[in-house]
Amino acid sequence: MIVSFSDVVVVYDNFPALAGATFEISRGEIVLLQGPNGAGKTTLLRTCAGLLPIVRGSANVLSCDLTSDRFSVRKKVGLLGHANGLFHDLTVEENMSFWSRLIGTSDQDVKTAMQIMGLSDRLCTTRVANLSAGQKRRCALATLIVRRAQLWLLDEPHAGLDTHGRDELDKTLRAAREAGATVMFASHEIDRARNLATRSLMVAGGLVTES
Amino acid sequence: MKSDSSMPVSKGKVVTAVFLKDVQIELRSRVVTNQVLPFAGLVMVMFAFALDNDDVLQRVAGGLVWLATLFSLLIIVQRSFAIDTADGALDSLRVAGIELSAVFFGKAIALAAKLVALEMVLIFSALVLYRVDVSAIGVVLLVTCVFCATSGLAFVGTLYGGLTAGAKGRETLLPLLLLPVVAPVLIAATRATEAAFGSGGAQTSEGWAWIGLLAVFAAVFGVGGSLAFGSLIDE
Amino acid sequence: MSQVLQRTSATGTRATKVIGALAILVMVWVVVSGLILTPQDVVQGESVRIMYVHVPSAWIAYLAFIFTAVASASWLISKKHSMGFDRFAGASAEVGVMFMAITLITGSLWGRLTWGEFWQWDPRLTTTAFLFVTYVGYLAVRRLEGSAEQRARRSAVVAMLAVLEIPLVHFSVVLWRSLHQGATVLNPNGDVKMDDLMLFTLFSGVVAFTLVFVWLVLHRQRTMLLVDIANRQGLDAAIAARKTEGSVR
Amino acid sequence: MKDAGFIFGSYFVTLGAILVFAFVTLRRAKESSQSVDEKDKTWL
Repeated sequence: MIVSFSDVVVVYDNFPALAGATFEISRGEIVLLQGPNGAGKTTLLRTCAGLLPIVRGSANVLSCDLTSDRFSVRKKVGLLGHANGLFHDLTVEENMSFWSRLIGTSDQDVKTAMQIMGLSDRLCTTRVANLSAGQKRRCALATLIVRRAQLWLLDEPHAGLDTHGRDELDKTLRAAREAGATVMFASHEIDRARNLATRSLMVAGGLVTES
Repeated sequence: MKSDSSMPVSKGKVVTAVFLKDVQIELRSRVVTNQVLPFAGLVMVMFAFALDNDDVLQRVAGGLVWLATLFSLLIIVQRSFAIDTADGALDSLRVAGIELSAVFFGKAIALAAKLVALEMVLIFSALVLYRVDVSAIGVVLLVTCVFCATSGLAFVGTLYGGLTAGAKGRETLLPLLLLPVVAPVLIAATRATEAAFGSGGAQTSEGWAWIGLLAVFAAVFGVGGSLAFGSLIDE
Repeated sequence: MSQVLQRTSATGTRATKVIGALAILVMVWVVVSGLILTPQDVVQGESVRIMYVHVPSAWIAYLAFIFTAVASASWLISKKHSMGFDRFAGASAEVGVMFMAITLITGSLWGRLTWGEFWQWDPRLTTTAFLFVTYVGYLAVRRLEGSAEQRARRSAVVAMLAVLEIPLVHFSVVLWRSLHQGATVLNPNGDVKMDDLMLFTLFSGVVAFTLVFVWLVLHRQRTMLLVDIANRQGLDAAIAARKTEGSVR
Repeated sequence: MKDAGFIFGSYFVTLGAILVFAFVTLRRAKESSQSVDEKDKTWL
């Protein structure tokens, strides 16, 4: 199992965002998280990334026990949250080279990732602050691609992208799966997401059920 | 595409990357040069208005330089962490499993660079506005003092800036935490600068004891900060 | 009857009641002896009476901060990260800040009488003032949002940083004052010639304040535990509510 | 007594601060103890 949660409770200031989530995901799956706003999808993804402490229950992600150690899992996962994690005063290129320097990827990988996400030469020298929401999203996805994570965690990756961008994203996720990665993503683009996913989970009221 | 994680990155590379990123953002956004620097300069001029006496100004010039530096420090530190929290970049750093002590040093060095630039202008304006003279040996003392004091301020500023980053009410919490801690720097740097300026008949040689204190301060908070920063940012 | 009493019992026990009663008793003795029975000082006159509350509160404040530091270190070092350490550190710091405030106020009143000034830039005074502000900051950090675990780690680290900071502040102030000629501060309690009753009253003051400290910390610590438990119980209810929210759909 | 204001003032401040602190602590304890089970109060 790549991810296995058992009765996991995660709280924000005494509000149980996850109220006993139990599910399992095996290697090579592309899992869609469906559910209304405030159901706990974002919390679920952030918990998988080792960002949130688990109050009760047990969780294991990529053979790291999250209850005892939330830190070692982080190098193995890639998370795209609601925020893009970009520096708005820097250009696209500078953002990319910052993250690639931190992670130690080659320039070639960076170039490929930017091509995949359709970040043209003109955009590369544009400040992130001057990009449209969709272009920022593409840039954030490009930084994620160079991570080469074993588990991809994407919070509404389709939001803000145009049709072409969404197609490229889906292609990228399928390619990552081919390469042995596992994907979890939340999306409200139900038709597209169903098409992409190999399985879908229903998240509601901090609980996870098969759907 | 292999799904294995990439090669481990050395700590030095992370420090450099974070440092360059912070400096690059400053060069691009010019917040320190266009906003903090004028603010600090204005403080110096306002002091001159308030004290309105050449002798007094000469006497307290060193203290005013460092007081203006401390006020600016608060603004620069807040700005330095605002760029990391604005779009969740700090979260991304955490998820990427980057060693946070390296981030600490990278940010601290960048902060030090900004502070040095600021202090140069402040000291220069003290020389002009408050009519202070410095001897050759005084310049050596002054440079050493700026170096040691700035390192200490940068370490402490980064440490407490990280603690308050993203917290509610950080604008007021940061001064409350930071100002008592930097009191030794204010005292020591002021005395050393006064010795260099020869304010109130102070001898240059009186300044070196204070340099020692500044160096100890920088060393203590450099080590303490690299140990504590991670657990303050990433609970 | 006893059941009703049992239900309303909060943080008090027989032990705290005994400690409380003793504290009141000794405190009354300190007030009576300090204000009436003890003689005037040869040099200071009546103003020496402030010593019987000032000196013990200073001692207890310093003691409280030492406890906070030790408890914080224990929390960080211990494998289990027992929350008891964290609560003790917090309770001790709260009481310590109160005693330090008392110290500063009574000290400046006493200073006004002996030095003619409310405040002197004496190293000990200055360090004490910085200590006070530092621990006010510590308490502010404790109130930051986050889980109990986060609060414990953050505040323990901040308490450790305070331990680093205080000697530096003290040393810099000592060095600063020693280079300044002129303002030499006479040590208020150094040149008091104390007879047996005065010594005994001062000693009683330390005992009384220690009892007060123990009583306050016990209650405060237990209150913190109660709040944690109440939060945990609230969490059970909240989880149940959250679950039904899911099944409605 | 000479300087009575200062001396009584310092005693008043001291005792007053302690009493206020004790009172607030007890009241908070009473408030938060209502929702907690007796068996969780390990000190009883």
